[in-house]
Parts: sequence; structure tokens; C-alpha cells
Amino acid sequence: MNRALDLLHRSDVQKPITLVDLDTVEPVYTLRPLRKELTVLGLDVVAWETSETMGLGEAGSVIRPDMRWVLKRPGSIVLDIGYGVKGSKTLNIIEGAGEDPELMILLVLNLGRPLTGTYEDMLEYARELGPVHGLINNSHLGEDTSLSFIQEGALVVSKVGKVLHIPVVATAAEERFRGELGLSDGLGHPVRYLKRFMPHAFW
Amino acid sequence: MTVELNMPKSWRQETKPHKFCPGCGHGLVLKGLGQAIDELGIQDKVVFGCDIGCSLLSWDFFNCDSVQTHHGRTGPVITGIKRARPDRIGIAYMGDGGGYAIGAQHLVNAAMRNERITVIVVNNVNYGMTGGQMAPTTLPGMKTETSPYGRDIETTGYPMQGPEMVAAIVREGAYVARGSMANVRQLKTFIKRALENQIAGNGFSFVEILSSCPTNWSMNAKDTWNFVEQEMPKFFKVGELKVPTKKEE
Amino acid sequence: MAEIKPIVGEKRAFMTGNEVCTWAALAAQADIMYGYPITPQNEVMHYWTRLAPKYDKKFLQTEDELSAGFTTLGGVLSGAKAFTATGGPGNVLMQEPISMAEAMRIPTVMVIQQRGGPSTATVIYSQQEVNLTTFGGNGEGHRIVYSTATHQDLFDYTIKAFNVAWKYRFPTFVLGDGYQAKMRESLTIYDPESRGIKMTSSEPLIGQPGMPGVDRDPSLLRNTYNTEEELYVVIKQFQKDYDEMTPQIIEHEEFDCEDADVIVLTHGVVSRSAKMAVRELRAEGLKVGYFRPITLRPFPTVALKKALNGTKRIFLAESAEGQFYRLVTQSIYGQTVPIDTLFKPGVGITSEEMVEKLRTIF
Amino acid sequence: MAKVIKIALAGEGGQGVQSVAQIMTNAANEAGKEALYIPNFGVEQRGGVSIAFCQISDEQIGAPKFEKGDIVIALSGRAVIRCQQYVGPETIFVYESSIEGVDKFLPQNAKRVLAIPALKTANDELHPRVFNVIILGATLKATGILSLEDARKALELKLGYKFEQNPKLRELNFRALERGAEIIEELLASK
Repeated sequence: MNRALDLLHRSDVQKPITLVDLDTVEPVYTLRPLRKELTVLGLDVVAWETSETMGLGEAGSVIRPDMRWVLKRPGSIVLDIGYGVKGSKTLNIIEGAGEDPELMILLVLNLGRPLTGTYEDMLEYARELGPVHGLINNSHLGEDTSLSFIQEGALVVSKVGKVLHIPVVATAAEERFRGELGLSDGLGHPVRYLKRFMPHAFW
Repeated sequence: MTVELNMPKSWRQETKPHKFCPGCGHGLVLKGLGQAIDELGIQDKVVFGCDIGCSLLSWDFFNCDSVQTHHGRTGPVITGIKRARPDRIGIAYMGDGGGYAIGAQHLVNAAMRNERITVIVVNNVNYGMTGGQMAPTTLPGMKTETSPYGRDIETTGYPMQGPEMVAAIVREGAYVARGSMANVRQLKTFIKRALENQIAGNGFSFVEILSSCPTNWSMNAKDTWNFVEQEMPKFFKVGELKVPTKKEE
Repeated sequence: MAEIKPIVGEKRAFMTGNEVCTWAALAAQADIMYGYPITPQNEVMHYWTRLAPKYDKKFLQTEDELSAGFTTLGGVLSGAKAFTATGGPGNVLMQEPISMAEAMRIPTVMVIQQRGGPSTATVIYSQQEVNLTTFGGNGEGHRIVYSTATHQDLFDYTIKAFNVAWKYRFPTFVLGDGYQAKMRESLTIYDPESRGIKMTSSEPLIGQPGMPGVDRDPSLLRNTYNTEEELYVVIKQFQKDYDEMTPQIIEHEEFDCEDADVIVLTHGVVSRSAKMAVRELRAEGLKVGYFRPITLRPFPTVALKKALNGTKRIFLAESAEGQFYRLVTQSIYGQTVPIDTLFKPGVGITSEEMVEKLRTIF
Repeated sequence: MAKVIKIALAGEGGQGVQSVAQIMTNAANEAGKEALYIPNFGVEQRGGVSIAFCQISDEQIGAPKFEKGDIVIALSGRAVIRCQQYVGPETIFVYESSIEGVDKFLPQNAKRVLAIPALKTANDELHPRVFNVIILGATLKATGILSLEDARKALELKLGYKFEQNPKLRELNFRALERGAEIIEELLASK
């Protein structure tokens, strides 16, 4: 969401900007309730409307035809495909995903998640996935995030990137760290500042 | 609103386009069912019961009286209706989880009693709605959310052979078949025969349809089609398994 | 088709409680029973299967209580007066279909003959299925529960259950127990119409005449909703309907409460002993009163509060470890009358025991 | 308060205690009284001691089971042991006299303890099959709740179709009823 909104305001990026909710892994965290809000901000949002999802509730992993064909759209497209092996395989459903040279697959890593909580775990996790073009350090602990935790995450993600020969594209951090972090995370990666939407995004 | 071409008359237009995933087999099965209902002219007699799971999305699919039940319990609800109102044509529509796991005892006993209902099980070898867990029908070695390293038949058994099991226990008069979304003409024929068998009062009618779940299989259209057409029939043989000998023609 | 009446006028009978339930269902013009064997309700099925064909009624023996419950729902949906009977672990399974009946306002009738619990426990007797029958399932207890004490009650309230269920569209229970199921005593069975009881007619919720989509909308029935808010509106409406119905159907029995120092609170078969005990002690001049809720859901809160006005103590007895007690205390919240209890889970309570216990209170 | 007569009948399966209870309470109902009968049932009923709890009164009856009976009748060794719990100071305890080795289990607190030679009477004078009808006659006489005429009507109701086929059977049953009453009367009169 933040990336899509960011792109919206950049002159060097093709418009329109389309944001696609393809998270079938854990759809409890979903764009559905934010769809209207994001549309008002100028994004084209491809997601279910909650009122259309009879019985899907928190677990419904059903995709829409317009999701399957979304890469045929003009402009720039941001796909949220969930996480893990299942997330990476979601691209198989998207028409043209396999042969699109412009499709960048970015792996978002968080040292705060137990599954990627150590260097070893993070490396193993990244190795299991299909092709990845870049890494993003998104290490955080929600409300309890500290500057040092973000930086520790940046360090571990960098190590993983070196071993796998994948560049680290950025570090993501909450807006409140802008004063302390500035433009770089200390290891030379640019920082992308985030507004947290998810606290009120429950399906 | 886009109206699908050749939409069966018994389909409810207000609820189309339907909400199944692109490439999902449910749409094709329900189309075959709709055509069969049209051809038999039974729209006003059908009571359509749907299970929980993806089949739930069909609760308002037809201009037929419909009732959405609990997971696995559609067979009993339709049985109860048919017993009290034998002039109704009862259709119990469910997935392989509802038919072969949580509702297996109902399927077995409805078959044993030769209930005059039609049960349609859409087999996509996983639990779709809940995010792709292993089902009784999951193929050996197949990776799912609850068999991330592949289904181990030593610890989780072999894919359930629904129609074979039903065919083995039913009496004369029952109709048992397995169709596939890969052959929609045959699929419709099987469903139609199953309904005709109920109308004739011969006995229990059971059709399994091999179907797809591209979303949870994470497969593109070509691979999905290939899986349904090539891989699934290796375990699930398509065809009629039991046909009443005394056909009422 | 001219219906052959199973009972013409009235007659005195001497039989088991299960047999009473069957005759009552026949008298109430029930069309079909669905059931699964479990003690102590089996004879309801036994008598039904013997009598039903004579009156053109139907029966289906299912594979379990889940199926018995859901087929009953199917029968009711199709417009039949359908019922089932169960108890104990069967009642546990029955909560799943009852949840659906609550969610879709399907007027099912169920006879529960309580047995010892938890688990398989005893097949004999208890009052331990009060929690389950009043508030089981994953809903709000939108159901009607009659707790019977005598065979006359079993007959009267089984007939009433059909009428109330179909009038208000809430699943309705007749809550008996193993003792009532198996014992024989006398009662008067009757044709309800001969007593001026107007039977509520049933109607199909599916399969109405006409072509759906042309002559009428199809019946599209569901119990799943898209959003929290949608569900909220539905449940709130159910609650409103339930609250409006409550004053119409709550029932209780009481005597000697006006000047009572101690009021004896019991329900079901235990109230038989309470009645004897209260009469015996009153005859000795002790100021004791008797109050027995007949509807456990909805609960006769107003009447109970009124009866308790001015009393010094409550004596509450039940064949369970406080299940009835919880219904009572939540209903009279705010009252400070001390409560003495006699909890005997899974065991009967005699009037002698009650008299003895009551004497220690005075 | 109207007196409720409480009767517990216990024996082995096949001794016919449940049919005695049924005939007796049916007869009471026919005679316009309130009657309540409940058998013990449950897992135990298969192979255990069969007990029938009967209560007869002019007014409504309370709990279906009771703590102490007015008359407790045990027809087997196991029944004697099992029935001790239903015996109190007001109880007349009756047991079949041919049961051996139960002396030490006979209740000490009963009002009377009487050994009834029902089996011998049936075998010697009547027919083994009417053993339980002798018990019925004895019970009715001991409690005085019903006349023998009421009992005859109840027997007629239950076995009438058999009596029609074989009138001698009627005579045999009625005779058993009377003998039961006579025997218990003698026992009660003796001190």
C-alpha cells in the first residue's frame, strides 16, 4: 500500500497505479476494508468487497477473474501475494507472470517474525522461494519497534543478500523513525517510510 | 454485469457473474447441472442443498429453492426433505471434504438406505475455501498447506475413492458415476442421468466430478488443465460405475 | 385426505413417559419422526414405528444424531411437523443441527430424556442437560425449553411444543429425563381439538407452489453471512422477537409463596418431591412455599422475583451440580436472599431428603 | 396427607418381578388410584438384579424412586443383599424361603422379616409358571392396597387372550393369587 501510494506521487512512474490483493496465504490481513480509502487516494484497487464475500470470512482464499488478468493492465502494478512458498507460487495463477521481464519480485523480510528470526532461518526461508529480484528489510515489532531493531534487521538481511547474490533494495520503517534514521539505514540502503494501515485492516 | 453466454435458464441471473475463482471447476459443474435441470424441466421441483466450503458460494446460484447447510450435513438435510416431501427432487452439492471426510458417515448411510436423492461431490483434491489443506482425495506426494512436504500415504492414507466405495455398497437401482470438468458434455450427461434416476425413484444417485483449484494449487491455466486431464484420472477413473439395469424408458 | 384421529375425545391411560411422548406427537398431528437409538428415549421410536403407519405417518432411522437432527430440519423445511428424541451424548451431537435451526428459525421439536453425564456416564437419569438444552450450541440460546415433571406434563407440553415452535419459529424442546421416560403412571390423553386447543398449522419453507424466478422468488435459505454487521442485525432481530414472545409463553407453577419464609425452587421431576415436601411441612405449620419454572428458556424471571418478594431464604434442589442454580441466579441477579442448595448430580431426590434438609433450615 | 404405599420387588431376570409390578400398578390405575412404577434399568439390567419400584396412592405421587419401602420382596439371594438399602423400621421384608445361605444378610432393622414358600407352593400345588402370581397375591394382601378382585381384573386384562384359549389357565392364575394372599396372611398373623 505504501509503495503504491509512493509511486502515485512520482513523476518517473507510469500511471495508473494498480494495487492487487492476491494474498491467499493469510487473507485475514487484507486490503478489502481499505479498498475505498485507497481508491479515494487515487489507486486502482483490485480486491474483493467484503460484502461480496459470502461466507469467506477470515479464511476465504478465493481470487477474482480480474486478478488473474491484472498484468495485462497499463501503468504500474503492485501485487501483494502473501508470504512463503505458497505466496511465491501465487504468481503461477497470474497470466503472463512467468514471461514478464518487468515483473520485479521483492522479498520482504522481518527479523521480528519467528520464521525469519535468525540469520539461519531467514536464509533458509529465502532459499525455499522461487526467483527473487530484491530484498526489503522490514524488521519491526509493531508498537515495540526500536531503531536498533531496524538496524539489526538491516544487517541480517544484508548478510542473506550477499550469500544469495540478491541486492537489498531498501529498508522499510515507520514514519516515526524518520528523524533518527534519515535517508539511509546505515548500511547504504535507502529507507522507505511507512504509514501503518493494518491496525484497522481486518477483513 | 456480464451475462455468461448460454447461461442455463435455471440459473439466477441476478447473482451472476458468480464468485468462484477463475479456472475453478465449480462454474462448469453448476452449468452442467443447470442444463440438466433445464432439459428435464424440473426447476420448480428441485431443492438444491449446498455444503460449507467453496460449494457454499452456490447458495443463491439457481432460481430453485436452495438451502445452505453445515459442513458435511447437506446429505441429511436433503434426505430429510425428500423423506417428508417425496415429490421434491433433492440435490446435495458438496466438495470432497464435505462428502468424504466430515460427512462420510452420512454418504455411506444414505447410499446404504438407497435414499432417493442426488449427491454431487466436486473433487478438487484439497480444501479450497480454508486455504488449500490436505483432503481425503489429495494425491500421494502432493504438497498442500497441511502436507507441506507432500502427502505421505504411510501416515495419511491413499486418496479416497468415493464413487468406487459408493458403488460397492449400493443396491440395484443406484446410479454412480465419476465425471470430469475436462469433459463438460459427459459431465452434464452423468448429472442428468443421476437426476433421471432419482425422478424414476430407482435409488441413490451419486456423481463425483473431478475439478480444479488453481488458486490453491497455484497453477496457471495450462498446468491446471493438464493436472485435471492427465494427473487426476491416474487415481480417479472417469466413467459410470453403476447403472440401474431396469431402465425406465 | 381425511385424517384418522389417533385419540378421540379423552381417555385415561397408564403408560411409560416415552409412550406418552409418542401419543402426544400423534395427537399434535406430527408427520414424521427422525431418530437414532439412545437410551433412555428408545421407546419413543419404538412406539412411533408401531403406531405411525396406522395414521399414515413416517419414520426414518438415521446413522447418528447429527443426521437425525439435520434430517429433522429437512423435514421441517419441507413443511412437515417433524420431531426427534434423544438424550445424553445424543443431545451433545444434536446441538449442531439445533444451532442451524436457531440460525434459520426452523421450528423443530425435540424430546430430550436426560441421562447421567458427562460422556456416556449412566443411561438412567439426571438433570444435567439443562446447560446444553437451554444454551447449547454456538448461539444465543434462541430456543424454547419446557421442563416436565409428570406424564400429564409430557403429554401437554409435547403438544404445546409443536404449536409454539410453529407459531414463533424457534426450536423447541421437551426436557424430560430417564425416570420420566421409563416410569409408568396415569394421565389423561386427549385430542387437543376436543379441549379447544387450536393446532398451529405448519407451512413449507421450501417447495412452495409456482415456478421460482417466474411466479415467485426462490427460497434461498442460508445461515452464513458476509460481515459482522450483517450477522449483528439478524441476531438482534431474533433477540427482539424472542423478547416479544417471552411474556406469551413463559410458564411456572407456584403455591404457598405469599407468606413463605423459605421458597423451594426445583424443576422437572424433582419438583414432584418438592411439592410433597412443601405440603408436608406446611401441614406442620412451617411457612414454606413452592416455585417451579416450567419454561427454562425463556425463564419466568418476573414471576420468580415476585414470588421471592418478602421471603427469607431459597432452598434449591436439582439432580445436577448447579446447572439450574445458574439459571436461577442469573435471572434474579440483585436479590440478596440467601440460597441453600441440594445438588445431587445424576441421582434422584426424594421428598424425605428434602424435608430433612428443610428442617435444618428452619 | 394421603398415604403412599411403596413397594420394591426384586429378583433374577425371568422370575417375573417386572410383570408383577406392571399387573399390580395397572390394576391400581384401573381401580382409579394413582400408581407409579419404574424398573431399574441401565447397563445393569443385563444380568443384574431386576428391581421394580411401585407406588400406589389416592393422590399424586412424588419422586419415582424412594428410600425405604413399605414392603420389600426379594426373590433371590442376590436380591436379598441388594434390597437391604430399601429396608427401614417400617418395612415388611419378604423373601423366598427356598433361598439358602442368606440368613446373615437378612435385614435387622425391619418391622417384620417373613420367608414365603412361594416356589414350593407353586411347584407342589399349582404350576412353576405361576410363581410370580403367588407373589402378586401376597403383595396385595400384605399392603391391602387392592382387592383380589381388582387383581383378577388386571390378570384378565393382561392374560385374557390366553385364558380364552385355555380356561384352566384362568383358574390356575386365580388360585395362585388366592394362595399368595392366604400364605402371607398366615405369616403376618404368626408371631
